[in-house]
Amino acid sequence: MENVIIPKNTTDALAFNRPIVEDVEYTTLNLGPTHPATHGIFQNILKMDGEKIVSGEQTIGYIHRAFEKIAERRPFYQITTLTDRMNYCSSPINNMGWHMTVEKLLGVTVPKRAQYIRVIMMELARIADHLICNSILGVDTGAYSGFLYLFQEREKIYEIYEEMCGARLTTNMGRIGGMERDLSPTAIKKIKDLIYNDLPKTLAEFEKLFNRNRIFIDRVVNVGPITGERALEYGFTGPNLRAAGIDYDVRVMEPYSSYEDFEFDIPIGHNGDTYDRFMVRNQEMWESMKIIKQALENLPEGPYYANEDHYYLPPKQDVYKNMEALIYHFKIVMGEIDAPAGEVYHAVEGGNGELGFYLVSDGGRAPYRLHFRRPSFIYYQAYPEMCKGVAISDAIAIMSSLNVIAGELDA
Amino acid sequence: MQFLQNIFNLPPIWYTFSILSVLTLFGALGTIMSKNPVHSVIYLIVTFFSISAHYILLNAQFLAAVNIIVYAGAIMVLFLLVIMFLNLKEEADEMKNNKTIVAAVVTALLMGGILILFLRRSDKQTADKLNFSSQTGMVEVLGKSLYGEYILPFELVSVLFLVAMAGAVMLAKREPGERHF
Amino acid sequence: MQLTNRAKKTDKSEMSLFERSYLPSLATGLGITIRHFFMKKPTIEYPEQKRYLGPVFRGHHILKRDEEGRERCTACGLCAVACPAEAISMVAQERVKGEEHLYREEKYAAVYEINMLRCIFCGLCEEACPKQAVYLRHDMFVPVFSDRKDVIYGKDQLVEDMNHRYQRDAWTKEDAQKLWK
Amino acid sequence: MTNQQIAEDLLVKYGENVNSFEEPWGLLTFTTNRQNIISLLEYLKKHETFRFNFLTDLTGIHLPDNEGAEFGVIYHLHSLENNVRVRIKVFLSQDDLHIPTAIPVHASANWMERETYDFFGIIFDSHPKLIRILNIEEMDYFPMRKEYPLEDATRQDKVDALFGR
Amino acid sequence: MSSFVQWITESMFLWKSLIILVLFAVTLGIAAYSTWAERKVAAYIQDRRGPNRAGWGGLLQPLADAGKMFFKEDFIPAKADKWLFILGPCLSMFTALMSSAVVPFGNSFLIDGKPVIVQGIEINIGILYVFGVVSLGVYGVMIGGWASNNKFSLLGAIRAASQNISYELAMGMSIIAILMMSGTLSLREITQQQHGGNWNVFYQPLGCLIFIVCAFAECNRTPFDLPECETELVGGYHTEYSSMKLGFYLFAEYINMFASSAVTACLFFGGYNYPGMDFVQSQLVAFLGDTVGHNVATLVGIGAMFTKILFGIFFFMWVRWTVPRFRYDQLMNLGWKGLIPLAVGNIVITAIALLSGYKLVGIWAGLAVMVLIISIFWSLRPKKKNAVLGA
Amino acid sequence: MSNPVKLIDAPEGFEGSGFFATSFENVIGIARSKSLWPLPFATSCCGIEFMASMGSHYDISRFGSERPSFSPRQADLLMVMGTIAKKMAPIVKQVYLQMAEPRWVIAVGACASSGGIFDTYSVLQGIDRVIPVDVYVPGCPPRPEQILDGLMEIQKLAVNESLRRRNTDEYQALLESYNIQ
Repeated sequence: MENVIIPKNTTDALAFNRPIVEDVEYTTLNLGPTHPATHGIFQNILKMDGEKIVSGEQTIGYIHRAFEKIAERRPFYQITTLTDRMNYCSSPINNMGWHMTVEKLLGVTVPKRAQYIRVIMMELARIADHLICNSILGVDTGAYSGFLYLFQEREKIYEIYEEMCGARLTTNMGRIGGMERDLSPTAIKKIKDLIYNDLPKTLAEFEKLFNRNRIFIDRVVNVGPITGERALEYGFTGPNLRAAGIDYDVRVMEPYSSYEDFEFDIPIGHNGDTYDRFMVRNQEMWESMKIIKQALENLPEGPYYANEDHYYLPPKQDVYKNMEALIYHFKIVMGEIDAPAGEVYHAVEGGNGELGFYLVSDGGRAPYRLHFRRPSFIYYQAYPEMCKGVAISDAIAIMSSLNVIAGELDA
Repeated sequence: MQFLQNIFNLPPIWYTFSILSVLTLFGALGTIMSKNPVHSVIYLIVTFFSISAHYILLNAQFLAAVNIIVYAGAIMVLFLLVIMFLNLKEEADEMKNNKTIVAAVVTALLMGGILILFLRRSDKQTADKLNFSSQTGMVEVLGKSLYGEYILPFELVSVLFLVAMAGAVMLAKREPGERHF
Repeated sequence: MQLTNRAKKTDKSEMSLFERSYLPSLATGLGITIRHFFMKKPTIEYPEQKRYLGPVFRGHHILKRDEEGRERCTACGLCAVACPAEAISMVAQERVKGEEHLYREEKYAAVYEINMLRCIFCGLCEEACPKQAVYLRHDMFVPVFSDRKDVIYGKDQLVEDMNHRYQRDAWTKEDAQKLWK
Repeated sequence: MTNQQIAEDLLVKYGENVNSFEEPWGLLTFTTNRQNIISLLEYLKKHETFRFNFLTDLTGIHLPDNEGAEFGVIYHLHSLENNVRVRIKVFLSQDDLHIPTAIPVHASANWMERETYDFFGIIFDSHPKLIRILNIEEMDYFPMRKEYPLEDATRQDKVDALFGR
Repeated sequence: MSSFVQWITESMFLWKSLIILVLFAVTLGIAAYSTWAERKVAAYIQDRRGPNRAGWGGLLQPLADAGKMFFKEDFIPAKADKWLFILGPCLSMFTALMSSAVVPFGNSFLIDGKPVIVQGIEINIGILYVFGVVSLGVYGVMIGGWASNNKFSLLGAIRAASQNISYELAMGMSIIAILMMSGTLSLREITQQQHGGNWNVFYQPLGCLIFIVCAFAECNRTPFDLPECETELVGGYHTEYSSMKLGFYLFAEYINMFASSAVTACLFFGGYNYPGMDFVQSQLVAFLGDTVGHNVATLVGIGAMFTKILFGIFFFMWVRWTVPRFRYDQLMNLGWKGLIPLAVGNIVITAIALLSGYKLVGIWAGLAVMVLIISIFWSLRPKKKNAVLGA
Repeated sequence: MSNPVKLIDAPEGFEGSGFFATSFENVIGIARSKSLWPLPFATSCCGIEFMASMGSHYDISRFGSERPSFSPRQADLLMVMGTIAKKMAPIVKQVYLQMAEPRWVIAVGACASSGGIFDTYSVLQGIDRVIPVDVYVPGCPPRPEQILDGLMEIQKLAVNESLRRRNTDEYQALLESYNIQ
C-alpha cells in the first residue's frame, strides 16, 4: 500500500464530490511506550486536534515473550511458570485455568476440596486484579491515595498466597490433579480476616471516595462508551463486556471447578462507559467475597489432590522408600506422562474476561501447540474506536479502565 | 564637558525616565523586528511593563496595575496562546519584500512628522507644584470621575464590550450536536 | 442480551443537586483522608525490621547435608530438568573410597551451579528433588548483585554450613500438614 | 440445539465443503476450505437459531508432516445465546498460504489474523493492515513454524556440556 | 557609638530592608520545607511514613533534593529555544517571589518609638499588585512549555495559560465583594478592619469558597493540576527540564502556595488578627511595658498569621491527596459557568446587603435565597424517567 | 517515632578541636543518595512489585525516592522492571540516553537482568547488552524488600562516587563499550 501515492486530501473530496475545505494540521502525539499511563508497555500514536483525539493507532509487542513457542518445548507441569507471567495481576486464575485444561485432556477428576480451594484462590486473584485496575483508574484521574488504600488489601492477599505457596505474585500454586498444598489454618484465618473484616471496610471506604464523587463521575461517565453489539464484535469478554450490559460470564455459562455450587450475581452496566466498567469491577469484588465466604463455609474435607499416581507427584517420604513412587516421581519430573492425543479448548473467567487455552497434544511430553486466548489482546483492538473524538485525559481513563495487562497482551 | 555636567546634575527621576524610555523603545523595536512570533510577544510584554512603569512615574498606580493585569497578564497571554496553537513558522521571506519596506518607511516618516508637528504646536504645560494633588490618578479620584463625570461614556463602553463578547461567543459556538471534547 | 438470570445492574442513579455541588464528596473525602492521617501506619522499616516471609517462602537455594554432615545430593539431574529457566547445571562424579563422610550417595555433584539471575524461584527444583537435597530457604533471599560475575552460585555458596544449619518447621508439605493438627 | 443439529444443517447447506466432523470433549469440530470459510462464518452468525455471533479465538497451527495441508487456521465460535461452541478448521498448503480475512464478519478477527500472520506467515487476503504485530518488523521468518528454533542464539550463560540439558 | 545607633534607628530604610530580608528568607524556608511537608503529609494520608532517612524525620530531605539538583547535569534539548528555555523557570521563580511583598504579616514593631510595619511594602493598591504579579506567573509556565519543543510540554503550557486566565476572572470577582465591604485596595487596611474575630469569612462565605477554589487553580494544584498532570502529560510543561531549572519550577509552586495562603489569610481569615487580641495586648503592655509589650503582641500576631498560612498550605496538600483531577473542558465549565456566575451573584447580594444596612444578616439571607432559587430551578428542570448519570 | 531508624552518618572527614571539614564531594554524594528519583520503566510483573514497594507496607519514600519521574530528564535512577523484548531494547537505550548525569540503572528481576525463563527469539537476554547496569536484583519478581535492597545498593554507589562521574576514564570507557557517544 505504501508505494501507491495518494495526494493529500483529494481522494476523500473526490469521492464525496465536495470542495476541500479542511486544511487542519493535526499534531501527532506519541503516547508510549514509556508513558506513565500505559502501565505496561504499548504505544499509541494519536492524531490530535488540540486536545481532541482524531484517530489513534496502537503498536504492541513491546514485551512479546513467545509464550506459545516456549510452551511447545516444556513439559505440561512447567507451563505454569508461563501462565503465571501472562496476566500477572491475577496469576492463580491463569494457573488453575491451565491445570484444568490439562486435566480435561488427561481425564483427571479433581476432588471437591481441591476444587473449592481453587475457587477461593481464583476469586482472591480476581479481587487482586480488580483492586489494581480500579485503583489505577483513580491514579490516572489524579487521586493517588485510594490506590494505596487498596494496595494494602492486596498486600494481604499476597500474604495468603505466601502462606499457600511461598510466592507473592507468580504463585505457581496449582498442580495437575489438585493443589500443591492444602489450605493451612493460618491461611484460612487470614482469608477470613480479609473477607470478613478488612476488605469490606476498605472497599466501602474506596467507594465512598469515588462512587458519588462528582469530579470523578464527570471524568468517567459517558467516556468511551461501547454498545453491547459492538463489544461483542470486538470480542470483549469479562467485566468490560458486562459493563456494556451483556451478562456473559464463563463461571455461570460453563461452570468449572464447582462454580455451579455458589450463589452469586453478575453485575452488569448500562452503556459500557468507563464508569460502568469501574462499577462492574467494584461490584464483582463484592460478589467474589460472597463466593469465598460460601466456599469457606462449605469447604469439604478430603484430599486436596487427585489420587493419580501418573500425574501427581508422590509424597517425598514415599519417593525415598518406595520404588514405585520413585519411578513415578522420575517420570513426572522428566515430563514423560502419557498424555492422550487430541485437542482441548478450555475457558475460565480470567480477571479480564474469557481466558481460553487451546491445547493440541500429539501424545508427546509437551503440547504440540498451545494457544492462549488472551482477553486483553482481543479487546485492546477496540481502543482507537473508543477514544476517537475524546480528549487526551479521557483516552487515558479509557485505557486504564480497560485494564490492558501487557503480559497478557503481548504473550 | 558642560553637557556631561548637565547630565550629572539632572534629578534622579530623569535617569529612571531615560532608562525606562530606552527599555520601551527596545521592546517596541524588538516586537516588530524579531522573526519568531513568540519572541515578538515577549518583547511586547517588556514594552507593556515599561509603560506601566511610566504610569507609576506619573503617579498613576491604578492605571499601572490595571495595565499589567489586563494587557500583560491577560491579553498577551491570549496572544501567546493563539500563537502557540497556530504554531507559526518563521516566515522570513515576507520581511524582505521591497514594497512592504517602502510602505513601512513612508508610514513611519509620516507618523513621525505628524507627531513632531503636534509637539511643536502644543502648549508646554509644566506641573503646577502648588495645586498638585497627590491623589490624582489614585483609585478613589479615578473612580469618582469615571462614575461621576464620565458615567455615560463609561457605560457605553461597557455595553460595547458586552456586545463584542456576545459576538465572539456566537462566532465561536460550534455546530449543534458536536461534542466540545 | 440476557444470557442468565443472575444479572444485576450496577447503581448509576442521577446525582442530586447537593451532590452536583462537589461539596459532599469533597467533605467525605477529606474526612476519610484525615482519618488515615492519624491512623497507625503499617509500614515496615525494612532494613531494620524484617518481615516473616511465611513458612514456605521460596528464597535462597541451599543444598542440604544430613545429620552427619554429608551432602544429600546425588546429582541425578532432576532439578536441572525441572528448571523452566535452565538455571541449574551440574557435573556428577562417582564417590571414591574415603569420601563416605562427605557424600551420602554413591554419586555426587562435583559442580553444582545456579545462575541466580536466571532463576525464577518457582520451587520446581525443590519439588523435583528425590533426595530432599535442594531447598529454597524461607528465611533469606538472594542478595542483590552489582557485578555480573558474581551471579553464578557454586557449591561454596549453596551447600549448607554445618555451623549455621538451616532450620525449618517442616521439610515436606506432608510434615507441614501434620503440624497443623 | 445439539451438535448433531448443527452438523446436519451445515451438511445440508454446504455438502462436501464441510467434512471431518468430530466431537472431542463435546466440542463440535469440523473442517472446511478457504473458499467457504467466510460464507460459513456469516451463515453461522446470521442463522436465526444458531447465532454464532462471537468469534472466541482465531489461531494457526503448523503441521509439517501433513503433506499438502501443512498449515491450519482454527476458528473457535461461540453462540452466546445457546451457549454452544464450535471449532472450524481450514487447512492450507505450504505453497499457497492465502485465506480470506474474517474481519467483515467479526471485527475482532483483525489482530488475531495479524498475530497468525506474524507467527505462521499465513496471508489473510484483503486484510486492511497485514503487518507484524508482536515481533519486530525487520524479522525475516515466521517464528512459530516448527523448523525455527525457540532459543535466542545469544544466550551466554548456558553450558550445554554440563549434565542436565 | 550612640550616634551610630541613632543613625540606625532613625533610618527606617535599614529596618525596612531587614524586614524584607527576613520575610524573603522565611518565604524561601517555608517553601523549602513545604516540599518536605508535602511528602510527609502525602505519606501520612496514605498510611505511609514518608522520608525519614535523611536527617531526623527526613528533615534534611529538602537539602538533599537541592544538593542533588544543583549538581545534576544541566540539559538543554537540542531543538529547544535556548534563551526562552532558561527564561521560563526564572520568570516562574521571580513572579512567585514577588507576590508576597505586599502581604502584611504582622502589625508593627515599635523601634525607638517609631512603628515599623511588618510588611514588604505598603502600597494602597496591594490587591491589584498581587493580581498583576499572579497574572504574570503563567508566563514562566507558558514560555518554558513552549520553548521545550515537546508536545506534552506545549499541551501543558496551553492548559496552564487558559486555566490561569479563566480562574483569574472568577478570583477577581470574588474579591470585589470584599472590596465593596472594606472600601480599600490596601491589604493592610483590609486586614486591620478584621480586628479580633471579625473575619471576613463570616460575611463572605461564598466569596471565600470561590477565592480558595481559584487559588487552587492558580497554583496548579490538584484538582486543577492539568498543566503538569503526570498520568496524561508525563510532566506537562516541565517534562524537558532537569536539574535546578526543574527545581525552580517545583519550588515556585510551593512559593505560590505560600503566597496564596497568605493572601487568603489576609483577605478572609483576619491575617494577624485573632479573637481576644486586645485582651492579650493589654495584658502584655501591662506586664512588659509599652514598647516591649506592643512588640511581643505583634509577635503573637505574626504567630497567628503564620498558623493560618501553614494551615492553608496543609489544606492545599490535604485536598491534593484526596480528590481526582478535572478534565480540561470541565475545568473551563466550572470556571466560566460555575464560579463566575456565583461570584456575580455574590456581588449583587453583598451590594444589596450593604445598602440595606444589615451586613451580616443580609448576606446570609441573600445566600439562602440564592440557594433556594437554584434548587427551585433544579427541581423544575425537565425530568426523564429512570434517568442515569450523564444521560 | 517508635521504630529504630538509622539516620545518615556524618560524612567522614577531619575532626579536630572545633574543626570539622569534609570533602564537598561526600556531602553531595550523600545528598544524591537520599534523593534518588526513580524512573520506573515497568513492563511486566516486576512493575506490580514496584507498586508494592511504593505502597504503604514497604514505602520506598522513606529513602526519599517516592517521586517517580516519568520524564527521563528528571530521573536519577532508571529502574528497568520486567521483560525487555528486542523490540523494546532501542527504547530502553533511548531513555537511558535522555537521562541527565548522574544516572544509575537497576535491572529488577530475572527478565531484565538476564532474560529469565524467556530464552526466546524475541527477548533481550539481559539489559546489560544495551545499557550499563549498576545493580541487578534477582527474583521473579523480586520481593519489595529486594527492590529496596537494590535501591540501598545504589545509594551506596552514589555516596562513594566522584562528583564528576562522567569525566572519569573508566566511565567513559564503559559508555564507549555500549556505543554511547
